[in-house]
Amino acid sequence: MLCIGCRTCMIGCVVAHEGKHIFEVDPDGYDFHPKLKVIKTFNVSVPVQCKHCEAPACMAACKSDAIHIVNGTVIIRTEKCIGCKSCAEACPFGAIQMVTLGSARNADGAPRSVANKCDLCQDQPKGPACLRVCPTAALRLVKEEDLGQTLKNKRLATLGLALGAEAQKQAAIGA
Amino acid sequence: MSMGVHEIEDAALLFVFGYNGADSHPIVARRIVRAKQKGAKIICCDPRRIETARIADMHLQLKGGTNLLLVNALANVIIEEGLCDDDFIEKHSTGFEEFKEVIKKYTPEGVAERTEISAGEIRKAARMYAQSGRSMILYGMGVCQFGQAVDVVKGLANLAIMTGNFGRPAVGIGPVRGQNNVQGACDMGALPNVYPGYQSVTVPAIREKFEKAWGVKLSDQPGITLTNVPHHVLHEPDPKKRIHAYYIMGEDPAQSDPDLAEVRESLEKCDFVILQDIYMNKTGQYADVILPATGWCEHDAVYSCCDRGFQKARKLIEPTGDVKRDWEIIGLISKAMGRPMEYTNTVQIWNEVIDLCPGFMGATDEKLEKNACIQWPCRSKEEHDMGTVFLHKDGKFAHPDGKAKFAPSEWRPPQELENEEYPLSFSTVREVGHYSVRTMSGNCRTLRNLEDEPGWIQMNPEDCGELGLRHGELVKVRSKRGYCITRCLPTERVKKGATYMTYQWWIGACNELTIGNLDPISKTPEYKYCACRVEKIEDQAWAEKHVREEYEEIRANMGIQTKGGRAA
Amino acid sequence: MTETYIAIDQNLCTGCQECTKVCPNLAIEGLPHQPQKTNPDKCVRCGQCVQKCKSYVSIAEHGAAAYARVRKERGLPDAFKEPLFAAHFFSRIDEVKKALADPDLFTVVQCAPAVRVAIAEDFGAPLGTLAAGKLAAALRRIGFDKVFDTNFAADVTIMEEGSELIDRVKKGGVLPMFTSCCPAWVRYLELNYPGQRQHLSTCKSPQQMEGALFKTYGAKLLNVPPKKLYSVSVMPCTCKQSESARPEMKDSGQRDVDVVLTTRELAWLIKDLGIDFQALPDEKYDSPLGDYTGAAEIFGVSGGVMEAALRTGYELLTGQPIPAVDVTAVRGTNGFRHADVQVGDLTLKVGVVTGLKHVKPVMEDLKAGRLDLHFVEVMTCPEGCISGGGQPKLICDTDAGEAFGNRVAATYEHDRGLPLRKSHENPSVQKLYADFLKKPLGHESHKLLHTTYCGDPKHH
Amino acid sequence: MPSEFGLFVSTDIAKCSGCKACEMACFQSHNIKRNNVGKTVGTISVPVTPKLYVTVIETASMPVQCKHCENSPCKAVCQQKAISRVGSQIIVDEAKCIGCKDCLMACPFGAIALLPFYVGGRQAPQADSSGGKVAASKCDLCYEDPEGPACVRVCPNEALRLTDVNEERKKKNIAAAEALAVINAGDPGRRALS
Amino acid sequence: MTIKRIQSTCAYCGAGCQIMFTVDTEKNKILEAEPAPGRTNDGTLCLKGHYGWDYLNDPQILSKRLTKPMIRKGGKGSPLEEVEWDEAVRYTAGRLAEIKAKHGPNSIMCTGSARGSGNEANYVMQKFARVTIGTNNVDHCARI
Repeated sequence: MLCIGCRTCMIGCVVAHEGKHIFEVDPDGYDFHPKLKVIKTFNVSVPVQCKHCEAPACMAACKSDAIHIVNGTVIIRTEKCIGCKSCAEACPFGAIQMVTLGSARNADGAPRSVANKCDLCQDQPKGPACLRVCPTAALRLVKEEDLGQTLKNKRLATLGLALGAEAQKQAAIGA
Repeated sequence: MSMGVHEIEDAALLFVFGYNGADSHPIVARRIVRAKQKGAKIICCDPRRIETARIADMHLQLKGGTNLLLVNALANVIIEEGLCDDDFIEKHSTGFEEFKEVIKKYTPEGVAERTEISAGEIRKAARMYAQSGRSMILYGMGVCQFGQAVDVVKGLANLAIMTGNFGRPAVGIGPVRGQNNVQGACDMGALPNVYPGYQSVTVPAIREKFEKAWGVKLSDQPGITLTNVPHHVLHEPDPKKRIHAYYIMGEDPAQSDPDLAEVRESLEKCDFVILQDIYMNKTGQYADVILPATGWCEHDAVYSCCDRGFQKARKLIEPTGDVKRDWEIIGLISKAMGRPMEYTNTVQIWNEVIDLCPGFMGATDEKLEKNACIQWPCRSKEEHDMGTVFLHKDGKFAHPDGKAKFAPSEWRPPQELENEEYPLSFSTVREVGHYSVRTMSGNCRTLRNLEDEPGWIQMNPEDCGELGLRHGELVKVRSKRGYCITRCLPTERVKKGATYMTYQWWIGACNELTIGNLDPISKTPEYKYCACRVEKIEDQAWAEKHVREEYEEIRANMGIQTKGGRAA
Repeated sequence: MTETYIAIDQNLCTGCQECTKVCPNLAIEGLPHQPQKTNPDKCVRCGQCVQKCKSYVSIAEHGAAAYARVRKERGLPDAFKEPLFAAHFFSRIDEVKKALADPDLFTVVQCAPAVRVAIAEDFGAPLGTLAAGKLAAALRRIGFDKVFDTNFAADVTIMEEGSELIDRVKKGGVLPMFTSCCPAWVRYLELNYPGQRQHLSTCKSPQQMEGALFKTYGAKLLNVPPKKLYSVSVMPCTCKQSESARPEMKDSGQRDVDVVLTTRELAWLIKDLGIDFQALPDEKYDSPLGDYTGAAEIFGVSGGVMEAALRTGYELLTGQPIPAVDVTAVRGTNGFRHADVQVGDLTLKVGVVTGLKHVKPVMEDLKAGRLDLHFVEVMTCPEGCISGGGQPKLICDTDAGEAFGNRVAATYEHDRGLPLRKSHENPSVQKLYADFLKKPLGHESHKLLHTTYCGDPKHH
Repeated sequence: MPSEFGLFVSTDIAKCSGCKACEMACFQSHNIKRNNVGKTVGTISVPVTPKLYVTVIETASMPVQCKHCENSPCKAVCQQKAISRVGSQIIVDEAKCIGCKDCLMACPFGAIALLPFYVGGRQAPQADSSGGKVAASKCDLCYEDPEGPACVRVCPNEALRLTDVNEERKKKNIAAAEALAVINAGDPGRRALS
Repeated sequence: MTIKRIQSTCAYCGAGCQIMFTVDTEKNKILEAEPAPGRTNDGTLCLKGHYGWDYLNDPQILSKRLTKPMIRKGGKGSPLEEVEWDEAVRYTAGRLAEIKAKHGPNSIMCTGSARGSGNEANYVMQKFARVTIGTNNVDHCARI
């Protein structure tokens, strides 16, 4: 509801991964491959990105041992990726995009195309860049404890509702 | 804007009319979203389902070109159902009776068919606006860029006056001005009819004050507007009124004026054209002399933001190349013409400005230096006067009698409606990642990566289906005045029969299509409405190659050593 | 149980169960992805599973040597190069080759109407190419002493079955009468509706009639002692072999038909003997037991037997020739269709079933007495014998529509091309009755050409 | 607009019965001209050499076939340069293949097999060795057949599908976005500011 | 390497966001743009605020920084030639004076700029038009 579709997060993601030098180098000298993508439908504008599943379909589909869970985050080591696209096909969210790298080359000189997806800015000290640059704070990092807390809050709310309903019923009976 | 940007989130109801915050001012859109979070009601009137519409409580998806019908109908309901703030009208306004006479004709049922909004919705919206307690109107180019623009602005103002939504926190009416210093250019009197501080050139007392200050006899005849220059160069019968020289600073009419074919012709025919800018642009192709100036971050300056806030922009780096500051260049030329006008720095100029303008008196350099943002009027130089957040406090208005004036007007349709040959309506809209003519954002690496030539034309999926168009396909968009090539973007956010094109592109230059029909008073062109036709391009390979070649040619014209090695 | 006719190779079957979907009598059992097994006591030997099965001996999966091993197991000649599939029928080429090599055996062969519109496909001809002449030439090149034609017996069947129908109608016999030329249908009825056996026509199938005539009438004409006469039949069907082995099929004094080859086996034999089928000239089938009319040829398609019977029956009943020779009302491919045919003052109600899964509702109506029909033709295979289990096997089932369509068209085209198109006009049939059988349903006919389908289906 | 990344045939494992109709169709479509294979099994005079390999276990089955990888290991290791990219697909030139088996080892999916190479009904001669020529055999997506992959057309259970990974992603993105709309709607915390 | 942090106002849309720039004065390069606590932007920035400043090092993506005064010496349509400032000023002033003399002050049109130039430049431009040229023909793209 908070996302206004401005896509600042997409550039933030590239800058966080490619580094600040891209603002000086030749405009075609770096790879612009955001790891999330803002989708606009009739009902919603929102970035779609990897959910870091607990039993990732992409990891199961990968035959090149390139996808692993590294302390809770699903990481693709692109240097091992052979571009077989199985992970992209397996991901039900379409969170994995095949991208062609500008400089990297295969053994036979052909350009490399690898699987590209959110890595939660694994190596960034301040955590996910998209979250930091979003003007309306629409993005939120859901850690395990947050999940727990959210569930707890919802259950308390449910209990509250139930109590309220019960009290009303009593009142009705009483009146 | 009569109120401050930060007040937007405190409004009880936001009446967003013809303004797409998400694409034009993401930070203002942020305030709209926060207002929603704080429980505000939002009514969004826009022919497209823009982001604000998505979170609005009511989205009046009106047919393009019917703004005044809707505004007058809302006023009609407010009067009819007795929702006016009679006390405020009685004390702070004039002309209410004539206003009621005109408005009587605009019943919701009468306008429903043409605006494509049901009478019930119009009634409900009017009630919500009138009864919210703190209603704030935000409007943008969706109101201003029409043949009938000023009347609609007055219509919206009428709504605010009749419901007393003025002179209090988080109310009023706000044109969210587009560019970073468009408010400043007006404040500084870069207008044909006013000196700095909106002091009219036709009032003898004011003219004498400036004559004394500048030591020269001043002309009492208002000048012509930018949009009339092509007329005065090409078609002006009276030789005395013809324009022969065009000194352009920081503008690119050859890209941002409507009906570019006519603009190009006028630049060719005008005897002497000067371009003073930081980047080569389309106008530069016709300039007789190029004067390179310093860009933002290469000089100190004061900008006025959209809610009348003066703020400092500071010099960060030394400029590259043999360039001078704008006012330095003008000073040199003025001196060479026998009228020295030399300044050492911007503070000296700024002090001269605030001495001449009572409303800006208090916005001293000392205050601004402390990163303050002073919204004029700020009349006293004392520390405590940090400007005025909202105007018309206690119902005081700028008219001589201190009262607001009701100004009713009759609706006029746009000049060029859809027809047999051009069956779709066409409107220009903004691309969030780029800005105006794109000489700045178009040369930023990541902004270019996100979105690049030839831009997109948003169309209803049904229309795309009929024309056999798929997402991303290059298409030719044609109007009576010209054509351009862009990519097709089918989206349900657009109604059938309407098309919307982002205007920042040089290849997908939608101003080749727009019509020069000007608002009689503001002289703003009718960018938001003309008729067009979209044609499928069978040979996509040719089209893609054509776009690439066109892009290279533009870069060559702009002086870039392209692979082709040719530089203008 | 004696030798089986259809089997599924346990090492090749991937358990895809596509065959179970086409089996008309749920005779294939097994868990998914496990090897499937045929249940001989339920299998009606129609061979549709053999047509469907795509699980072949693969070099990639079973290794290079596997192919030779399985080919040897199935007794196929070394020159055989076609792919071998899990579901297969047992080949009898060796028996035929032994008989041909035996100097003191007089080998006689008959071939079914549907064979001639499909055999050429296995030699690269387009689907449904009519090759009647080449087929006769090929059989001579193979070395058969006499090349006759099942179509002759088809005409005889019409005479017998037509008369039987008229007899049942006139004398209030058991109605409706079902055709009995499809052995798989006969076995299906014996297994599932033993109580309705009396509805079956007592006529033998054209193959069995021709076989019986070979060893009696034929032996006399050729003055060859019946014992020395070896009767071979070429059929589009994998069930005909089991029909020939039925205990009651010995009315000629010995087994009427000694061995049956499928169309595919004939093609293997032709290739094994190095005969270039496509280069063969067109030849005629030997007279008289090889002469046939158009009515006999259309036995190969669904509704063909019915149309042939009506062309002759009409004349037998009214004495007048049937107004339209092409009885299109009974043609078509959908599972069960019926029509009313005005034969003089009798409104003959006829029905045609193709594909056994469509016969169940008909039988339920029959048992409930709701089946208001006089004469019903039943064929087991999807579009009649042209789509039989022994016909050339399609590589892709997506070509089935074109293949069956072309074979049906070729059959009707052949019918239209023949001078005589009604069974009773066949001069050799008239001579047969004059010299030998005297009259339809006569004593001789009953002895040789009719049977009571006795015995428990379980043990044959 | 041609696909940016290689198309490939993917299997819906819930529908595949393991019947190998795809293998037969694949063999046929590649041998009509080369070994004059007709429409019936009788016209086949050479061993069946498919380019996809149905694999069956107790609980499931599927044809394993080439994914046309973007950084294809098989193309990278083929010293004979017999494997090349044609458009976005990876194609093996069987005539050039010398059967060194490197691509078989490099392919992580086992999508390449070494099978006899028959032309005109006879196994192509190998320079001197007694056995005939063998060649790497893998899916070429029927790139010369205007009607597209034969296996997809014949599968009786419609288990095979030609996949363009970008087109699929777009569809899935929209669904994922709509899902997020539902999640946001239900989450009061996201809506109100304290 | 001397790093300075300077706060400035964004030059793109009208919201007037405050940006904290990190500048390497020695190399004369902008390193980074971060949000500053301005009244309107409240510590946030949009994509143009965050990443809209690297055009200053002239990457020549769409067009080229103007670095030298130029004059079309051969008249309309002839190529632009680089000249020194005094020649450009003399030429411009001369042509303007000539046109003013021939066609009167109202035959000259000046424009202010709603973009990067700033208020001071607009004030000087309108003063130049009204004082030096003697016309009120001064406008800017507020209306487009």
